[in-house]
Amino acid sequence: MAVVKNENGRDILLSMVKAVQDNKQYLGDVDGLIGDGDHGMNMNKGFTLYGKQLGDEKTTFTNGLFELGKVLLNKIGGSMGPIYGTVFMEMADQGDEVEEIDLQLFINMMEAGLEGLYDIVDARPGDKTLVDTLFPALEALKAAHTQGRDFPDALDDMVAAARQGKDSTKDLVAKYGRSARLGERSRGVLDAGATSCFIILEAMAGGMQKTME
Amino acid sequence: MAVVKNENGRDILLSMVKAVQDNKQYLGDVDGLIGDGDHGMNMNKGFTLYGKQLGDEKTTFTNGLFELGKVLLNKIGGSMGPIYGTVFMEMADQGDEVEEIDLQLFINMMEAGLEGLYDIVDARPGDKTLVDTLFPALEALKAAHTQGRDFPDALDDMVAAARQGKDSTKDLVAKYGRSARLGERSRGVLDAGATSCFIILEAMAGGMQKTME
Amino acid sequence: MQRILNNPDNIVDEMLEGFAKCHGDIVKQVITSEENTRGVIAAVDAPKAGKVGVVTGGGSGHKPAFIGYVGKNMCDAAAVGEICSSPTALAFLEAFRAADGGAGIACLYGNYSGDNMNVKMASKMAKREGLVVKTVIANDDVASAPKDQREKRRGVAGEILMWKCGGAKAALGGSLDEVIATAQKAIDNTRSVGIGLTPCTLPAVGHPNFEIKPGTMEVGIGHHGEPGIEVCPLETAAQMAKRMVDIVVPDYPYQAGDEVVVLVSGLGATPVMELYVLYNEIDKLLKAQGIQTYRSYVGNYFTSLDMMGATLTIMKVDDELKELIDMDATSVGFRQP
Amino acid sequence: MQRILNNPDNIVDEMLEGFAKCHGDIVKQVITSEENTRGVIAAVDAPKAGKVGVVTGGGSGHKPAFIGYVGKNMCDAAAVGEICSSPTALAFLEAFRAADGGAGIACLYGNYSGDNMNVKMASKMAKREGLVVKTVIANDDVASAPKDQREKRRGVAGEILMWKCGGAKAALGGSLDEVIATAQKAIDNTRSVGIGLTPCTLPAVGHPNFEIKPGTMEVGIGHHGEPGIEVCPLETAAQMAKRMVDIVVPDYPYQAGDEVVVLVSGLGATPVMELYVLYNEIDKLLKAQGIQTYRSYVGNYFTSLDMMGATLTIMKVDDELKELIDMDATSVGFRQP
Ligand SMILES: Nc1ncnc2c1ncn2[C@@H]1O[C@H](COP(=O)(O)OP(=O)(O)O)[C@@H](O)[C@H]1O
Ligand SMILES: Nc1ncnc2c1ncn2[C@@H]1O[C@H](COP(=O)(O)OP(=O)(O)O)[C@@H](O)[C@H]1O
Ligand SMILES: [Mg+2]
Ligand SMILES: [Mg+2]
Ligand SMILES: [Mg+2]
Ligand SMILES: [Mg+2]
Repeated sequence: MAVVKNENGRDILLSMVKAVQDNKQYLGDVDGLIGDGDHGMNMNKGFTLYGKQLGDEKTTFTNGLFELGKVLLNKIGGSMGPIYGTVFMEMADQGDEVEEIDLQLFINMMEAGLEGLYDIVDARPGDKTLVDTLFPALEALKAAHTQGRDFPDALDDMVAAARQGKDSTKDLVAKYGRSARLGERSRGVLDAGATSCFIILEAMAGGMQKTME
Repeated sequence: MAVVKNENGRDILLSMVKAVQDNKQYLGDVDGLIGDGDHGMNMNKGFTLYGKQLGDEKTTFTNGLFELGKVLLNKIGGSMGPIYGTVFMEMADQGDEVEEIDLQLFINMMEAGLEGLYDIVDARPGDKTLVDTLFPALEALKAAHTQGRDFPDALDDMVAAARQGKDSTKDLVAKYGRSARLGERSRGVLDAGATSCFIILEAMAGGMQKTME
Repeated sequence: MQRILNNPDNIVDEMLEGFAKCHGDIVKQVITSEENTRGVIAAVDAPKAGKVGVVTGGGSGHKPAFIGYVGKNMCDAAAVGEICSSPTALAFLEAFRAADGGAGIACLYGNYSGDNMNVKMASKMAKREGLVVKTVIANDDVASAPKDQREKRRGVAGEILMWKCGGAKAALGGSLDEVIATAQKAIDNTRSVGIGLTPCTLPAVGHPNFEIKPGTMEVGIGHHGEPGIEVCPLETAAQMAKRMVDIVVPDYPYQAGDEVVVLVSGLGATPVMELYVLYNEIDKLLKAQGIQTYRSYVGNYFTSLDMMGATLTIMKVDDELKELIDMDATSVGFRQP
Repeated sequence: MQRILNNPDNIVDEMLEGFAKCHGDIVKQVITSEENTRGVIAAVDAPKAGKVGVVTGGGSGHKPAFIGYVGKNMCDAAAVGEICSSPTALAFLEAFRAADGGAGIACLYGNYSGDNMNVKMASKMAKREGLVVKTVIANDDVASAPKDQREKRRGVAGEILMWKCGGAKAALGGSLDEVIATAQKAIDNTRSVGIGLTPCTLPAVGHPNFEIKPGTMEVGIGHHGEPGIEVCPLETAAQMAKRMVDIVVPDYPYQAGDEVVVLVSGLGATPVMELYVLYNEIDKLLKAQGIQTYRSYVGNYFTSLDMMGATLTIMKVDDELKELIDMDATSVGFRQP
């Protein structure tokens, strides 16, 4: 059964940073349609700050997640700081100090992230937020585990579910955040947070799979 | 020798009021080119107020001029209130209580108006202000008197000179008022005050001539 | 975009530097961690031992809010966010620390999801440090949710009256629970509505990110351009005043005989003389309904960068709120007498 | 034109009505003749027996100037003109009457030809009534004429410092000659310059009557859009600050060791946060030249309707001016401490 060596965190985290940087403009455009257009800027600022802070250093995956979360929480205001900050820090707490992360542990980490998020936001699946990406991603991991799929395959399942979840926000009406005020007018467009969450999970999964090769 | 019966002031003053009202837009446009575009509005407001104040009443020409001047001075701020207010009130003072106004008295009135103006402004002929209309108008009256021309003809001469004076402002550079700040850029356009002064003198002369018919 | 900027990404930090330099007699910039080099703005004599610390915070771009309401008998500290974006949890935490005089912290802020989350996280962290933080969340903007969902409504210019009353209560020696109760009463007695006439442009974006068509106006617009309840043809000042009064008055409802504080704030770029024209109409309408104006404020109190438009805020006052609203205050944005 | 108006021709009267209603604790509207139904704005306790009356006046559209500077230890009365147009001679005369406490009138106003004429005529009429009026004509705007023609320069935001010092001197019991001498010293020690970023629109006109092309700025612009010394590409805040300092400082000239008051005013529609960014840059430049800032003011102190841009004003202070500038004051536009 494949595992992620916690000590190989650097590449995973850098691929997450790069994915956000590459999609700065796209995320801004998505947010611009029914939000205030700053989502790309906000995410890019936080992830880039973390990338700079990391510099040439090595890091474990869990420590890196914790530091990334702290940067977001302490340096990025708005909703994104506390939201992604909480998710990453709670994930990190679960996997703290371990040497290897297997599928079960990763599921625990993701579950803790989602629970932490539920603690600070009222949004649930169907409300057109990043929860619509995160929740099905976790469900897919659990299903893969039940089905006895290998870790890399489970990650593929997670990404597919995240993508579907993200795409599902297009037909939803926003209930929280800035776009909520648009009511029915918010339908027909992706949710920015759901989109960034997919991009991050995809990059994270890809990074993890690479370390397992 | 023709004279203006002072008691016939109403028609003269009303023709002045009407001329200003009819040219409200035009004066605004002229002022808009190198000033702030409000000259038509300012003049129209003052003359219309006087017209309303007069209502259906009769008035002597000199009393009417005095009242018009007072309305301008008390109700119209900016430069136009004191400038035209002074001119009209000084003119009125000269002809106060007379029964008939002959060419000589009218010259005295115009001279007093110009002198009064010189008291409060530094502008002199050539500075691209209403002085460029008023000064040659007075000179023409004096010349006509010397030449022994009749009053109505002298008024024709005055209007012609006023028109020429007004047109001469086109090639001048403004030295006073808002357009002065434009320096060379003020050349090529009529001066708003010189234009309204011509319009007023033309209407005044026409009104006077009519009462002499 | 015809604006005065260096790097748009640094505008908040540069503004703070200028603000702190200019107003050293009223406020100070307190920097206590390497992670928040911007620090927080605190009253020059904060923290005051034994006094409840009054804290606020929010995104930038609403000058004089939020830092302009820090000062004598108003707020003790404010956390500063990016333009139209909540301050970080750390910034709120540092504001709590800067305001803590040992008698607890009253965090009085506006109902925006980012602010809610960051205050929540900051309060958790503060608790770990032994700080006692209680909150009042302003929700005076009538247009942002129906009355039966008041908890969803945004906070707008009514926050100023909440800070004024809460700040005065704390200055008079009120306990934390008293300050919280008073601030809550102040905002519960308060209703606001805004009309937007032009959009605003975020310096880092460079163009308006929403639209108000010339010849129209947006009734109920939010401070960040959140869509209002209705877009309609541009009206006269008298008609706008009627619309605003008709939204605000029945919602509370304010009634004949009530004494109220009236606050008309510009959204930034509307000439102040027009705010007085609007106030004049509002005053006539309130008088006609028998509502008595106890005090009134007109000016750019809570803005949205270069947006044109105005907000109307009404607060019903009782004897306690009258005493508090009357108290002198010295902040950059609100000075009395 | 996205503005808050009823009939544009009545905007000044309606504004005054709202202003007087809102600020009854500071000012009153004094109407003494049927010919000037607008009256004048006077301090609530004017005239003060035995005190020199400080009077000003000017066109409307510059809020808080001019009426916003009437109040305790500032001006006693102000004459109110139409938008961008001098008040009538009668209005100035009525302001003199409203401010006359028997010790003479100091009329402190700005150098515009309309104001000059109307003050001149009002002074003549006042003399006939036995009032003693002396004047100081502010001419702080460096960009409006070369230094050897200072008498031609316009008055801009420097007028506020002239009123502050003249008003304080009168409040301290100065004689008419002393008040005049102090106000004259204040304005002689003062230089200003403005940069315009957008034109403004007069409500009755409905469209801008001059142009500032996007991407450019007009250095030295006047408060009514009078053309400046130079139109150049839009610059950063740091570059604008340098331009302004380089125009203002050498003209006086202010030198190392001088103590100065710095006033940065917005022209109306520029977000106030940007004024602080600009002030921050100005402060750095002054410090680098060894010029010491004794006090500074940043805000919308002297505006031009919805124009974007800012003015910089510097006044050198000696011991007398320091005492006067430090004095408390309560007007709508200027409150201290
Ligand atoms: N209250 C909330 N609950 C859950 N998610 C939210 C909430 N508010 C915002 N979000 C998420 O944040 C995204 C917007 O992020 P961003 O644009 O960076 O912040 P802001 O809305 O402050 O401009 C939304 O697309 C949504 O997914
Ligand atoms: N100082 C002055 N001396 C002589 N004439 C002046 C002066 N200032 C203005 N004018 C005259 O006034 C005219 C402009 O009048 P108007 O537009 O009504 O006033 P404003 O210039 O205040 O807008 C100018 O065209 C000029 O003829
Ligand atoms: Mg956003
Ligand atoms: Mg004009
Ligand atoms: Mg945002
Ligand atoms: Mg004018």
